[in-house]
Amino acid sequence: MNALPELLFDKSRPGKTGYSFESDPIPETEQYVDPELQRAGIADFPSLSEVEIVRHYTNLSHLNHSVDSGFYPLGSCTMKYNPKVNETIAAMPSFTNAHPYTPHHLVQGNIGIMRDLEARLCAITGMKAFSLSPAAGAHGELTGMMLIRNCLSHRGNPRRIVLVPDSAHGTNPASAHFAGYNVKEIPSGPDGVLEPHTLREHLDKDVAALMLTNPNTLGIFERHICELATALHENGSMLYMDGANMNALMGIARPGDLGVDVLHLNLHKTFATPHGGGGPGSGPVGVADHLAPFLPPPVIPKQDGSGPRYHIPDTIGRIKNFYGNFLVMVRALAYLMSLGRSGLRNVAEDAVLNANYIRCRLSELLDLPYQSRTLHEVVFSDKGLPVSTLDIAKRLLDYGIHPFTIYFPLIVHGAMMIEPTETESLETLDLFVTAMKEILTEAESDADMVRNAPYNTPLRRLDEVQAARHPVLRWQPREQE
Amino acid sequence: MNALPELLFDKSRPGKTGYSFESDPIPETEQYVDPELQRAGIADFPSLSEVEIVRHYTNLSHLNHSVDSGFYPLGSCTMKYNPKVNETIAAMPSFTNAHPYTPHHLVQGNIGIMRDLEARLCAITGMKAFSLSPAAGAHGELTGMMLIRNCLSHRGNPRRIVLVPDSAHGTNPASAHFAGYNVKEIPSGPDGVLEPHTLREHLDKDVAALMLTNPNTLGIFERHICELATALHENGSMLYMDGANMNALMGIARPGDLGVDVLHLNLHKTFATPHGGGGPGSGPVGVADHLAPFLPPPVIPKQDGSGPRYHIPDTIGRIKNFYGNFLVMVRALAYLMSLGRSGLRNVAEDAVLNANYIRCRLSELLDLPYQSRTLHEVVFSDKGLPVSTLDIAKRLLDYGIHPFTIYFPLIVHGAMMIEPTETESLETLDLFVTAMKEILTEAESDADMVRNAPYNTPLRRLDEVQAARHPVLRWQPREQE
Amino acid sequence: MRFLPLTDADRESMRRCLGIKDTADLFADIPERFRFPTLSEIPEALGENRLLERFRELAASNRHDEYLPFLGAGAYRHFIPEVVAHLSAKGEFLTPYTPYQPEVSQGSLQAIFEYQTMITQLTGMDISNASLYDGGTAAAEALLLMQRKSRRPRILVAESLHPEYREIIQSYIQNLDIQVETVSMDPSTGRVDLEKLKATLNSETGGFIFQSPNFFGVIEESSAIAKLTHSVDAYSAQIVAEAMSLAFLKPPGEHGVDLVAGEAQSFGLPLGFGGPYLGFMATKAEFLRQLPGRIVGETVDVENRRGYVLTLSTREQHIKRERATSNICTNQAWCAVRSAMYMATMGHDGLISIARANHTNTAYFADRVRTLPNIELAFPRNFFNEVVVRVKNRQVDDLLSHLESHRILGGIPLHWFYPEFADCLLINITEMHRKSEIDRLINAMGGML
Amino acid sequence: MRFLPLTDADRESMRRCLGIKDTADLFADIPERFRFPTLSEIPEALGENRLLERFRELAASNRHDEYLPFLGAGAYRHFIPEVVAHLSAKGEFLTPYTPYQPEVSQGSLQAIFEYQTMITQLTGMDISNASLYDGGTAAAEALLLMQRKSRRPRILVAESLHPEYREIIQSYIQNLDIQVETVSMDPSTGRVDLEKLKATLNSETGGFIFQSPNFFGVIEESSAIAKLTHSVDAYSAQIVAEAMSLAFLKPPGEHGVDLVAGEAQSFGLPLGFGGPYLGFMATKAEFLRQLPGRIVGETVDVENRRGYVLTLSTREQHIKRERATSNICTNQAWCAVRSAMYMATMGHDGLISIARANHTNTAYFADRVRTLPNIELAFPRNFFNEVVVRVKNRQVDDLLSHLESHRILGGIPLHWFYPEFADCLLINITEMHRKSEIDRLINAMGGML
Ligand SMILES: Cc1ncc(COP(=O)(O)O)c(C=O)c1O
Ligand SMILES: Cc1ncc(COP(=O)(O)O)c(C=O)c1O
Repeated sequence: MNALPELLFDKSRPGKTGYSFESDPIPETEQYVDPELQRAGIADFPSLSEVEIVRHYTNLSHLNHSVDSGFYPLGSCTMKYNPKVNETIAAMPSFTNAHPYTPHHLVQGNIGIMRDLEARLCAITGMKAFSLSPAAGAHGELTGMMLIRNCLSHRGNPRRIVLVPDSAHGTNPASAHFAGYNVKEIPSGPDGVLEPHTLREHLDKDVAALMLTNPNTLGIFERHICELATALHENGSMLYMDGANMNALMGIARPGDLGVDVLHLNLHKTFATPHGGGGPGSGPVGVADHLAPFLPPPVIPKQDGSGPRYHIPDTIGRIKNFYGNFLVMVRALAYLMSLGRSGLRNVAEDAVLNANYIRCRLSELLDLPYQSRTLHEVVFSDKGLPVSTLDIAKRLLDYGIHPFTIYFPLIVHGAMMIEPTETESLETLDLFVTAMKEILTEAESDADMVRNAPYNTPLRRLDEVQAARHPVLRWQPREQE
Repeated sequence: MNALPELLFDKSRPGKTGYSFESDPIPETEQYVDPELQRAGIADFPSLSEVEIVRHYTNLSHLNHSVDSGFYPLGSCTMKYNPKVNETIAAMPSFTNAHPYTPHHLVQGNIGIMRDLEARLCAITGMKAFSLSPAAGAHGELTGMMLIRNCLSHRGNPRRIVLVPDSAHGTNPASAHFAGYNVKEIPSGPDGVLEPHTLREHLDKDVAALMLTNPNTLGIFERHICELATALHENGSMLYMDGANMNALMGIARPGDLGVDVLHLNLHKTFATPHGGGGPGSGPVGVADHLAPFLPPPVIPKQDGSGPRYHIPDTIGRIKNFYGNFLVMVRALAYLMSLGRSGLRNVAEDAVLNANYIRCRLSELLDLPYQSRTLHEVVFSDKGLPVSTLDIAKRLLDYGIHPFTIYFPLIVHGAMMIEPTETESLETLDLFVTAMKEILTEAESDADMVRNAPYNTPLRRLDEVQAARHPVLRWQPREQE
Repeated sequence: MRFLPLTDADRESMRRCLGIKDTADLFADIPERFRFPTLSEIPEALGENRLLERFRELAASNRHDEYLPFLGAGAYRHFIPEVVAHLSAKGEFLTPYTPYQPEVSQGSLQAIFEYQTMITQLTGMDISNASLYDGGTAAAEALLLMQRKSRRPRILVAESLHPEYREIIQSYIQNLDIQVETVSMDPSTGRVDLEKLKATLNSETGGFIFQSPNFFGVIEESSAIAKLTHSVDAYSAQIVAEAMSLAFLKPPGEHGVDLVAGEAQSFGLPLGFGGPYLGFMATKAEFLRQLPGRIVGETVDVENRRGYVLTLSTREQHIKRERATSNICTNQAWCAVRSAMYMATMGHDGLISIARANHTNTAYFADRVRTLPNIELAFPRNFFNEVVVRVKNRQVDDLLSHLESHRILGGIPLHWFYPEFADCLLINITEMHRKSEIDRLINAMGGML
Repeated sequence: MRFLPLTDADRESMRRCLGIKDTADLFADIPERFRFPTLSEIPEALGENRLLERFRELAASNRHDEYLPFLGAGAYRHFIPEVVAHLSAKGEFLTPYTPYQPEVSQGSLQAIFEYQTMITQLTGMDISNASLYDGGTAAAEALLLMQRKSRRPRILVAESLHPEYREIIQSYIQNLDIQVETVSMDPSTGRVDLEKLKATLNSETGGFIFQSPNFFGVIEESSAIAKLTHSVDAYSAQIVAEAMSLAFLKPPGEHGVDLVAGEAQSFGLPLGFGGPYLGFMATKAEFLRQLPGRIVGETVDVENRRGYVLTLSTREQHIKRERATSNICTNQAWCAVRSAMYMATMGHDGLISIARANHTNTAYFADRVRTLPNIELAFPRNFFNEVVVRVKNRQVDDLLSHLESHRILGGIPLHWFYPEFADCLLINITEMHRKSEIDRLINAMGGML
């Protein structure tokens, strides 16, 4: 059961068919295309029967760890359970068959979905308007930074610099860069949060914005956020909040109330849409009133029955085809409707309770570099351990548990960033704690054993160095190998 | 990944919920039910959250071998690929939401499906009418034997005896028994088929019918079938054909042409409806004209627009609730429509070609007790091997292949009954042959290794004796254990 | 053909291996004049797109979904959590065979073991089998089981048992040495007439088979029935056609009945125009060796790890042939697994609260229908989610047509099965009905009467 | 709450472990005046049954399914075999994260490696990444890539590139030191005006980005374009918005272009009101270190068994931060896997024959539309499955309303994007259209003109 299936291309035999489609016979027509523009075949493209396809992917599917199969405490990723009813809803033909250029009066259901989702996101975050266009968190960041830049340009000067704390996710500096800013990294304080005095030290008229993740990637609430916002605003700068960790805050606090000018959310995290092995996501961007005029098209009007607006005089311009990842939005709205008003807070509370329970149970065993109160996740370090974070992660695989996020945030040595989410039971948390204890005991008595883990996975430790040194990025027919 | 998941009951914690249903508030009503008739709770009934349910069954699913995951050459069972489009069709709300007592004019689509299915089955088998009521093959047999008995009773004497060849499936004698007959087993001849003279030896006025599987469980076509039919009919007896192996004959020969009076088909074999780990099936019964008046209700009339008939003067009576396993019929019809006229023969030809290829490749290695030409399956014996059929079967599991049917038919010593079906590729057949060769080599050099197989399955060989000696048929709370 | 993985080249090379020219040669044993019929009645293949179109047309030619239904009588419209549909559709559950090789079938086996456990918990019985075809055949198997176990020739059947179930019983026993007698009901309560039962029971009687809630929706006096049958050393079998009632009513086991069988479609299986459904059977431990159908049991592997197998197969046809406890081979395994998924998802509280909602809604209907003129509850007490209403001075068919014109399927006319109840309608109300929908039925009824 | 497995007892014991009384204490860092907002605008939770009802209502308030559609322009209605829907819905593909732990992610990784391979086979390129957001952002990434690689400040963009893609490019570069210039089309062929291109190319030019088939459905002269750009040592990037065309047309690689990017929604993804779709990018090997997005590579495990990993991540944001080749993190992995399932299911012959059917149907439309008075093909040759018709003496909106009254969505009016084409309609015809449906469009058009 454990061997990797042969590749499609190795299984392929010319003459096999996996599909059946009946086209209408069409009378002979004129030749419209120059023959030299046409292709004959597609060299080595696979040919398989339907049963072979089914087995190929069924067997591949069994090689994946997934939220549906077990615990997945990947910090910063909020790998919560994705309700199945949302899949049923997102598969309704009226949604899947709708063309994005359909005249608006024929797709009022779809537009209503986007309108309702936006309204709920506004309510949850306290922001004044949302764009649902961005395809993922990083895309939302880019959009948000463009919004800031356009707004500042309108005020006369786009400025040059964006401040990013050293604990930030890599997408933050990258996004700021692609919005044309220079990134200046600033240090978080000893208790893991950004100190107002640190900000002030870096604040001058060149600073366009601060990108702040809140709760930050250490799981700590940036408790000076109001003060930071004030300092920024007094300097004519803006506060961007990376809302990827909103799972800790929904129903608890609204970034809009705290002074945030713009934020993105990750529907594929906080709002329970499945991550699909790496996407698709959806990264809506919420803004305060002063940024609303700059939102990308299409903008969904608040009043029922009307179509989206495309002509927005001060817009940053379109950033994504059509409306964004609509079928992801459908799932997120379904999830929000399932939670309802009180469910939001229940979710955040349980997420935070679970993370704190892990923290409490593991802090006897592992170094906790920051002592501050944490919310939805907790970051330990491998300081003082006989094995590395990577080794522990790989050994966890043998216990049937997906490892936490490793080596991030960068400010923690050998970071183990653990986010259980609210959809894990106490029994699962205890199993995880027990596994960690056992691994640490194993590491004391036989560090090499742990270093060579995993043993019980479909494949054992993979050679990532070889993959990068001698890149093999596609199958090639044997002759040419 | 290999450990068995905890049981639902062990995971359960009071207070967890896996569902969410909103009922309308209803005003206080009168108390209609005596309090002593009501229950308070359900002791030890599980309580889990949705994510726990999903993980439980996802992980259980990975412990099953299935047609979707690999080769399944279980003889007599026709474990062919079950097309996914049939699942889509069978899940259409108009089919799944229809109540069986809906007035007929509101379910003409459903009735049309049954009518079309019956018509196609008649065309394929050459029988004159079908009942779609039976839930499975054995149920079809029982129905068929009742039909024979009622018809004979009508002619004056139900008779006492049903002849069953020694190669028959166990359901044949059991079904005859439950139709009130005494079963007399008769031997097949040296070439594996029933000889007319054998039949004649047993044929007297007490014989109601012969139950003949054709092709029989050795995979051999009963080539004297016409002669057998004539002998039976001359004696006032009838020929029942077990049509579970119709996969070898569809598009090739029609039992009705060969003199069969009544037969059953297994939609869950020949017509590609999934076997579901042991059901549901559907075992329609087809009859010649003289048996049609005895069919069980409801009878679907041939003309469009009318409802089923319930009042059939000479019926054997109802044998199944409502219409039978309707959603299985839907799948079978979808499959038949996908095959179309020519597809039927293509399927049978490939099924027979595949089985003969296996026969040809394995007959150097294994004892082939009958030399006759075989159709869709082939039966070897373990005569002369250093290990038993069971050992080989268990060792095959280590190769990721589901074993063939073992120790059936009973007339072959250590029978290995191999039915590849038409949905297997030549590559898969070759892999199987190679695996068999390797296992036989292993058995020569280290028989004990093979005897202790399997090694690579989620569990190793299970103690079936203990299970039967000390039956544990349900979970019990620990205190009471 | 997308289902056929052989290529023409493969076929050719396989034929070479077999030493034949033409695959048709493999069929030489078949009498030539009957070989390769043309099958001109069968249309040619449809592409997948046309196939889906065709079935969408067929689906659309059903019109039932435009109506508000109150149909029950052995097939019930209940809520099914979507998670059940998703999990049960997994190919790994849908496409294996009966788990003959337990080492690679623990998924199905454990799921069925859990199913068996939940069935015993709901029924209050000791053991459960792995499923039977449906409620009607389960009733017939229950009857045969009581006869086998008691070795007595006579079995009594309640008149209030589902008429289809009684028909099936009649078919099953028609050729066997079993006498079946009907015990009639008390027309005022809709229950088994206990006096009549007492009078009919004798030392030749192997058992009594009754349904509760019965076909008229009325809850029987199981305790009294069990006592009466035991007084002549006969068995009692309670049939349950609406499994949801098990979560509302005292379990049959606590009433002392020996055997519970019936239909568990209500646990996660769609109406599906009548099937596939899920026959179940649970009994006291003493019936074990006589039980029909598959049974899953717990055991260990050679490394002493917990595991599951099909067990006690010496009862079954593949071993015992004509002396088997039944002829069943393929059963309803996937339906059992799906129903286990349903039960586990609803969970203890869910199942109980849904069952209560069924009763509450039906009680609300009862409250309201009693306010209507010219209509009454035929059996005014002790129902679960189904009631019989009697229409005074009226053909029930007129009422049904009137309701149909209001887009309501008002119920099942009892005269289909009981000519003496020509003025009665069997109405089912579940958790799926909204208050407003019940009001709509009441108003439509009131408009006619 | 069914998504929350903690029981109240669990919560209580966990709070004890943490030494807190109230879970709310965990949020003490949050400024009190902002803590626990009431969120009164948000309705309370819906049960699963009401949730489904609500979405069925929303679905029903869409009316598009009553219309025969001829809408394309970057989003195409194609046949999707049911097997693709079933397999891609498997939770094991749907619910993992990005495969950071390859030992337990070989399912997704191998599937993506196979996806990358098929994309290179279709495009004739050396390498492919693992996906980008969509066609429009892929075009923008292609532009940034050419600029990075060429280190030249100026990139040319064809006027016939999808207007939304051009808008996205404009947004992406607005704050960067890149100059974008538009190269206009030849109004008689609908193709890039090669003379103009030649005149605009210079040593400051890093690359030229064009679409083929272009927004007007016309197949560009990729070979000539590639040659021209190479003559000034600039790159050429061909955008493909209708991936199906790749199975009909000579692969861009054979024309000599350096980079192919675009939208692969046509390969197994439903229209879905515009997303999620599947951006793809395939290039010559020399671009490898500059490629945006994830890449899967083959390697071995410690036992020397073949396996797959995410590789070359030193290009990426989590390593390189602001110096990364792009900011992309979450991509469209599941869409890529699903499209691989689609491509594998259709297979070599299937994909080619479906692509041909697209063209044949469109050619039939072209044949017929040319017989109508007052209407003409704006660009009468070298289209794949999309054509522009020009309506003489008519506002195209009138025609569209007329068609809508015949339950036809007749296409996309070009004036949405090109005011100068006020009399033009972009019409897409795929394998899904029956001959009779094309005839219906023609007849409805004829009735108006
Ligand atoms: C804190 C944080 N910010 C931003 C992102 C980027 O989101 P996405 O992967 O959706 O682009 C992530 C995702 O890993 C994240 O954890
Ligand atoms: C030859 C034969 N006859 C009858 C049957 C019984 O069919 P079912 O299992 O559907 O009751 C089988 C199934 O195993 C069979 O192989």
